[in-house]
Amino acid sequence: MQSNCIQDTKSKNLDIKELLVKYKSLVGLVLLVAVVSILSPSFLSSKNIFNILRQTSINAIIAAGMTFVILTGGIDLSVGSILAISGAVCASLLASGQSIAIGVLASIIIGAGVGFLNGFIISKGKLQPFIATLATMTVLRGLTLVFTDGKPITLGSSDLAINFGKIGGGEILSIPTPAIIMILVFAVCAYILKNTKMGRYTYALGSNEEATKLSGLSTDKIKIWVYTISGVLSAIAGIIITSRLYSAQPTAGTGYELDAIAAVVLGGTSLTGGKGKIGGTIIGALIIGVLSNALNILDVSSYYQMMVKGVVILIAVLLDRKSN
Amino acid sequence: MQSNCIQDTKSKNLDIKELLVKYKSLVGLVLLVAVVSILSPSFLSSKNIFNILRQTSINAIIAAGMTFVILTGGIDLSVGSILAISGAVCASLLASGQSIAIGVLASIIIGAGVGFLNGFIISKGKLQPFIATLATMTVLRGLTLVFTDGKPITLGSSDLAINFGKIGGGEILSIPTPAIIMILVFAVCAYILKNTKMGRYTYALGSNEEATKLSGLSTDKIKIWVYTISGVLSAIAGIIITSRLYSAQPTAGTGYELDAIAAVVLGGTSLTGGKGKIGGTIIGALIIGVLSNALNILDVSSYYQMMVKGVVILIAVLLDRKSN
Amino acid sequence: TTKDSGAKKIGLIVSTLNNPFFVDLKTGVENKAKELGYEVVVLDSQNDPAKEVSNMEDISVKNVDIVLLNPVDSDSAIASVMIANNNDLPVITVDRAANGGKVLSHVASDNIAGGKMAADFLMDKLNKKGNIVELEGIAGSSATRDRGAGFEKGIKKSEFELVAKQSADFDRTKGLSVMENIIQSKDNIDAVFAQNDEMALGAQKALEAANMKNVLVVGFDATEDAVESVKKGKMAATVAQQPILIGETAVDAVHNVLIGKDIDNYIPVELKLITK
Amino acid sequence: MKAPILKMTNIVKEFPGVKALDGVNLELYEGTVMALMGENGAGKSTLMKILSGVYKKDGGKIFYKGIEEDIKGPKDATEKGIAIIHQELNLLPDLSIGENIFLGREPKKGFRIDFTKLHEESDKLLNKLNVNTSSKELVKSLSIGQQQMIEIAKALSLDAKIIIMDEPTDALTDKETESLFKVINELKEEGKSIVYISHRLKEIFEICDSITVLRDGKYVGKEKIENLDEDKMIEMMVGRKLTDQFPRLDVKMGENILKVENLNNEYVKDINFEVKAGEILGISGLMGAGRTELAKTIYGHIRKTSGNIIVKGKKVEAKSCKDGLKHRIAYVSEDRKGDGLILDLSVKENMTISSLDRISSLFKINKKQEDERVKSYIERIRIKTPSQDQLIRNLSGGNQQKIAIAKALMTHPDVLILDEPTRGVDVGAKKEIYDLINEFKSQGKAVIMISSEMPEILGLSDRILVLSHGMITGEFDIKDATQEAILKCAVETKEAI
Ligand SMILES: Nc1ncnc2c1ncn2[C@@H]1O[C@H](COP(=O)(O)OP(=O)(O)OP(=O)(O)O)[C@@H](O)[C@H]1O
Ligand SMILES: Nc1ncnc2c1ncn2[C@@H]1O[C@H](COP(=O)(O)OP(=O)(O)OP(=O)(O)O)[C@@H](O)[C@H]1O
Ligand SMILES: O[C@@H]1[C@H](O)[C@H](O)CO[C@H]1O
Ligand SMILES: [Mg+2]
Ligand SMILES: [Mg+2]
Repeated sequence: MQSNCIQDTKSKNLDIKELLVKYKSLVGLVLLVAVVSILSPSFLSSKNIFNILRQTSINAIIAAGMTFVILTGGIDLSVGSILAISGAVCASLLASGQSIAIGVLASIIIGAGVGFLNGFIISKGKLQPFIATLATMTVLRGLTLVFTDGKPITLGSSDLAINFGKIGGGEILSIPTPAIIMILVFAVCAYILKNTKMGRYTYALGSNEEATKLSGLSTDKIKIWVYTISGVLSAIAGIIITSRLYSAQPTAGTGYELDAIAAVVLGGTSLTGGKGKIGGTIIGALIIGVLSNALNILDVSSYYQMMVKGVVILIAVLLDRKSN
Repeated sequence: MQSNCIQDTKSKNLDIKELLVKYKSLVGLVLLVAVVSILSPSFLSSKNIFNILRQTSINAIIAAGMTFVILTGGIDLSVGSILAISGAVCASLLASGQSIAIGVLASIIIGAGVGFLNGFIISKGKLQPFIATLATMTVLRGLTLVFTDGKPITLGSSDLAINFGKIGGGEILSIPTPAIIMILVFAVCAYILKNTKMGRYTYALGSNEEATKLSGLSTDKIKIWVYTISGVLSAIAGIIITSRLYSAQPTAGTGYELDAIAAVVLGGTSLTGGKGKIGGTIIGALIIGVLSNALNILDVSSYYQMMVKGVVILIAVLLDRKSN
Repeated sequence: TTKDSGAKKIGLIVSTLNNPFFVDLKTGVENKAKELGYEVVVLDSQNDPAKEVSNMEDISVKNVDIVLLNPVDSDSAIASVMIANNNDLPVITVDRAANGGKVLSHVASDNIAGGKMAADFLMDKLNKKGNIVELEGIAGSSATRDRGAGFEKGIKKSEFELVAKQSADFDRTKGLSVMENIIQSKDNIDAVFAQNDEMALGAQKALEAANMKNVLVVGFDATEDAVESVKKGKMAATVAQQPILIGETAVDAVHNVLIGKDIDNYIPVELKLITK
Repeated sequence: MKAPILKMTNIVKEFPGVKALDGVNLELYEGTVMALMGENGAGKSTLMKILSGVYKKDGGKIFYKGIEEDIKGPKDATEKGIAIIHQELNLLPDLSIGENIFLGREPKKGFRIDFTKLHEESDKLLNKLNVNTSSKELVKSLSIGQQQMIEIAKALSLDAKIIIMDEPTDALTDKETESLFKVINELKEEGKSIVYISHRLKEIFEICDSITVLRDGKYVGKEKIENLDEDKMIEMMVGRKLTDQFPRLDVKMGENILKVENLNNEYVKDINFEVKAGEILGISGLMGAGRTELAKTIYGHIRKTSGNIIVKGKKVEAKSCKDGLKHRIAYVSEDRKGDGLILDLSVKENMTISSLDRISSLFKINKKQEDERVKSYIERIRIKTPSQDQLIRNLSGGNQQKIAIAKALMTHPDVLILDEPTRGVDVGAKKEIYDLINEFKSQGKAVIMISSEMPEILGLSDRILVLSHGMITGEFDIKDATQEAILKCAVETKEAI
């Protein structure tokens, strides 16, 4: 059986053992870090740690939204496409001389809008989330290619661009900005899931849709809400990526949905819904991020990287199973 | 509620109305064909129809195996990678002068082996199919790239290659061979699902795993069996693709899992398992195939193709819903 | 097939339209065709050879007069070309060749030569000594193979050491993170050869962030962004393919075929090195 | 007499192919408990689902406090003061007890949920119901009976005027039932009205003031409890007289069929017993005593850690249910909707799933033989179904239960373990199931029957074991067994054993 991940309201003074039981994936992460840092001394340099955080932030932020969706028993395949279109819109606004605030806001509104649409067709149309978001994924990718004419939208090197670039490339108190955004996102998500009605309803829906309905709750509303969150967070990831590259790529985010889902599952959340913790997701994302970084640092050739990555993911989830 | 798709054993004399209720997706397909053939006269030429069948066969054959997996409530993301590795092995055997029979056999054995492995780790390791097959997908892709050194394996233009090429490119009684293979595959699968123990158990497992276990069945065995079928059919698809291209591409089959899943769902099979029909899957695959072909024939530019495809898929599943 | 009385039609099957290079190539084809009064039908193979074959089949039921094929892969392109051959549809390959079948002509820049061009440039700049990183394109694509082969052949005559060689899939984002990671273990890099500009731009960003502005980055394609970057002195050079020109040249060849003139079986398009 | 607080007249409800309700009337008075009675499938739950907003009615009127009302949905019903405890559990296993009780009505403190208040209130309710668990526990860690108590607490928390209880004691044992009845009496005194549905006639006499009877979706009539006895009640429900409700059959017992020696695992300790050919061994005990676990251990679903299971002299090493069946042990689950049946499959497919091996080769199921077998069972044990291909989901509880037993019988077991074989089954069907068990017994086979219904245990068994905390605390020959004696062993504390 899965871990009883949401019953922690009682104990405030967590000891380490409890922490381990709750976040078994943490063991995997620690092991991974230990092994790699023995193999390569440069791995644990603060610079590299910041690299990892910066690289992980995109996937982690998307995965945070994905956690909400998966907790309800759904899935969102359109995250990568949302990232691309909101990045493109942001870049084109900035390129046309609009302010950063407007670019960012427009992005987020688009992300929220698409997410809302996902939730709407899934709930009102009673569609399977897999197929509904597969469709929006395709439509949005086409839309982005039309919008950008298949070419990157570049911000150039105006002052505006340089300022905007700080979102993805800058630092605050010498910590990479995207890492700070990531931490903020997770803190807010954790709070919502634990302490607000919508958070509890997210678990409720995934745990038993029928019972949730019979309790007088609108399951449609809960669905719309989680896909909207996922859309907004994908848009935020899109802004960060655009800022890092000083340009928006029409193909950005392709395949990111699988990485995000993998992070969620590695973090111990069940794809059948109702069970899991957002704290696990950030660990899952870090496992994937550390792995990619480590394989590069250790000079593993790219073909073997794939094999190692797959095997490590398998081992991680198996460990998670076994420790139950 | 879903259609009661598996209770049709009583009536042998299907009339059209019954057929429509059972395969609502058929309405979608017929509508699609009608619209396109009005817009473009060349669409209904026998040559083009054979083109569609040939093009659909790959996805349809993979989707047939995927249907078994999805009926048990599972999912197989590794189909595209299985296609690639079995194609590569087949091509390299042929290139080294082995007979067609050996090449084909080796392919199928590899497909079966990988499928077995998928089923084994999912059942014995109690893993979520999504993450387990995501891992094998990655590992196998890496393996294929290592095996081929990232280069396509070419058969050249020996007699052997030309004969082998007939599997994917030839005709029997002026019907494309892959179309014939596809029809055979579906006939066998339909027979298995309807008339054999394993078919019945496939539905049982997807409907209620615990009850299936308590009925004295080995759910592990059933899982291994469906993933093995999926592996074998992916390998067959790999042989056909390799034969059509006279070469095995290391990147072949990337993303095919999504098309196969879409075909299954368009065919009315529920992703939660237990409900659906293999006959729906071939219709689902044809919808996707006709759509791609039609969009090409109607000169729809490629970016817009994506948008139209996504929207049509949405409409198709929505129609399916509504008619319930 | 009944042919329209009106303009002649050219079919263009392009490996992908998700990459600005091919968007330019398509633009070249369309512009020149318009100028010469031809219609163009564009089909996108989305980097999947199987899709390419389907596209060739689909185009063969349409009334096009000639096909320009930009293959995903040179070997699997044989299958597409054979389908055209069976339908008596003339084919000219563009940018990437087909390794078999009957093709009227091949219009492209020489990727092996381009790879060598990059090598020569770096050998010149670095006095044949130093540590080199190579970022490869999509594993298995012919551009990856040819540029890699040309480059590595080129640096054989030097004391260059290839300290890292990793794939970033012709993708800018991947170019960035792969480079960031490489920097972690290798801090004495002298130059980076990226097999296209997208990866080069990503790598350049990583180097800039790590304050390694002296590292020479050479890309391939000469896309707008890259040329801009070279001008600003951020990237050292890019091997200019001229995708628009490739497209235009291909349509010129088509024109010659349609008016009954003979054409060469290889029509090279100039490559040049763009530096500051 | 005062006007009824609730009046439903001429209610009609149709499902595809089934007229579930056809002109049904109901009147409910303040401060009274009314029993809604009828066989399985009579339409009781459907009527109550209409009242609680789960289904829309197709015809008829509902008057609440004298005014015609339209109940728009579950939330609307709750707001109007109508609460329901559904026949099926509707809990969220991964949320805490408190969160379940207040789902949708969480007390808030600013943005956040006020968990302190939520748990305080919940604990109060639990106390009232004599449930000794913290409201912070997760629901999934509770036994079915405890979960049922949570459903009851949830309904109470609404402070409704009308409380509907659809077979609330179905999964409760006597002790919990007692607590529930105490609460019902309190509610009555507070002037609340209760609709009570149960197939346990004894309870009806104990707690209800009047009954309303449905048969096949039609309204049969209503009656004050004073004017009724059990036979009359049954006659109203079934439409005919039933004689001899618990027909024990005396069969000449043969040799030992099943022998259990020193069986141990996580759930049970040092279990020793035997069952002979032609014998029904009843197993009694309180909820959570480990009876189900014992059964599942013998069947092979749960691993034993030590001890022996011997069938007809041969040691059985069952690692799975499959092995259990191979050794001719069959088990009929207490939870037919959860794991006893496969609701998405047809009657036929459910019946034969455990015994397909007998009628099929690797490549083909012998459909003709399958049809015949299923047909003969449907006739023999009178299963009411339009066809073999009907989805089992659409059958009434009693018929579903018969199919679950038929499925086990089709494997030709030597030992048949029945876990709560008549839970939620109406009186008529109960009798038919008892006959079925007796017939099996008379073929010289062994039966183990786990039941929480005392009359059933006492009425059918030849011998009775009592379990408490996973251990056998009593064994009675039927001649010496009394309700009091059994209960005394059942409440035996851990320390005392
Ligand atoms: N959702 C549904 N779809 C189709 N038929 C239904 C549905 N719900 C109930 N029925 C049918 O309506 C009839 C009445 O069912 P209902 O559940 O109300 O009976 P009941 O009196 O509560 O029986 P039980 O004592 O077994 O609980 C039955 O024939 C049942 O099969
Ligand atoms: N899913 C579960 N998780 C944890 N403990 C459980 C679970 N199911 C049962 N138990 C525990 O196992 C023991 C036996 O449970 P069970 O309720 O099956 O006994 P029983 O005698 O068959 O009672 P019942 O009358 O409910 O059938 C109890 O202590 C119970 O709390
Ligand atoms: O020549 C092109 C471009 O360099 C592109 O960047 C990748 O594909 C190659 O074929
Ligand atoms: Mg009922
Ligand atoms: Mg029990």
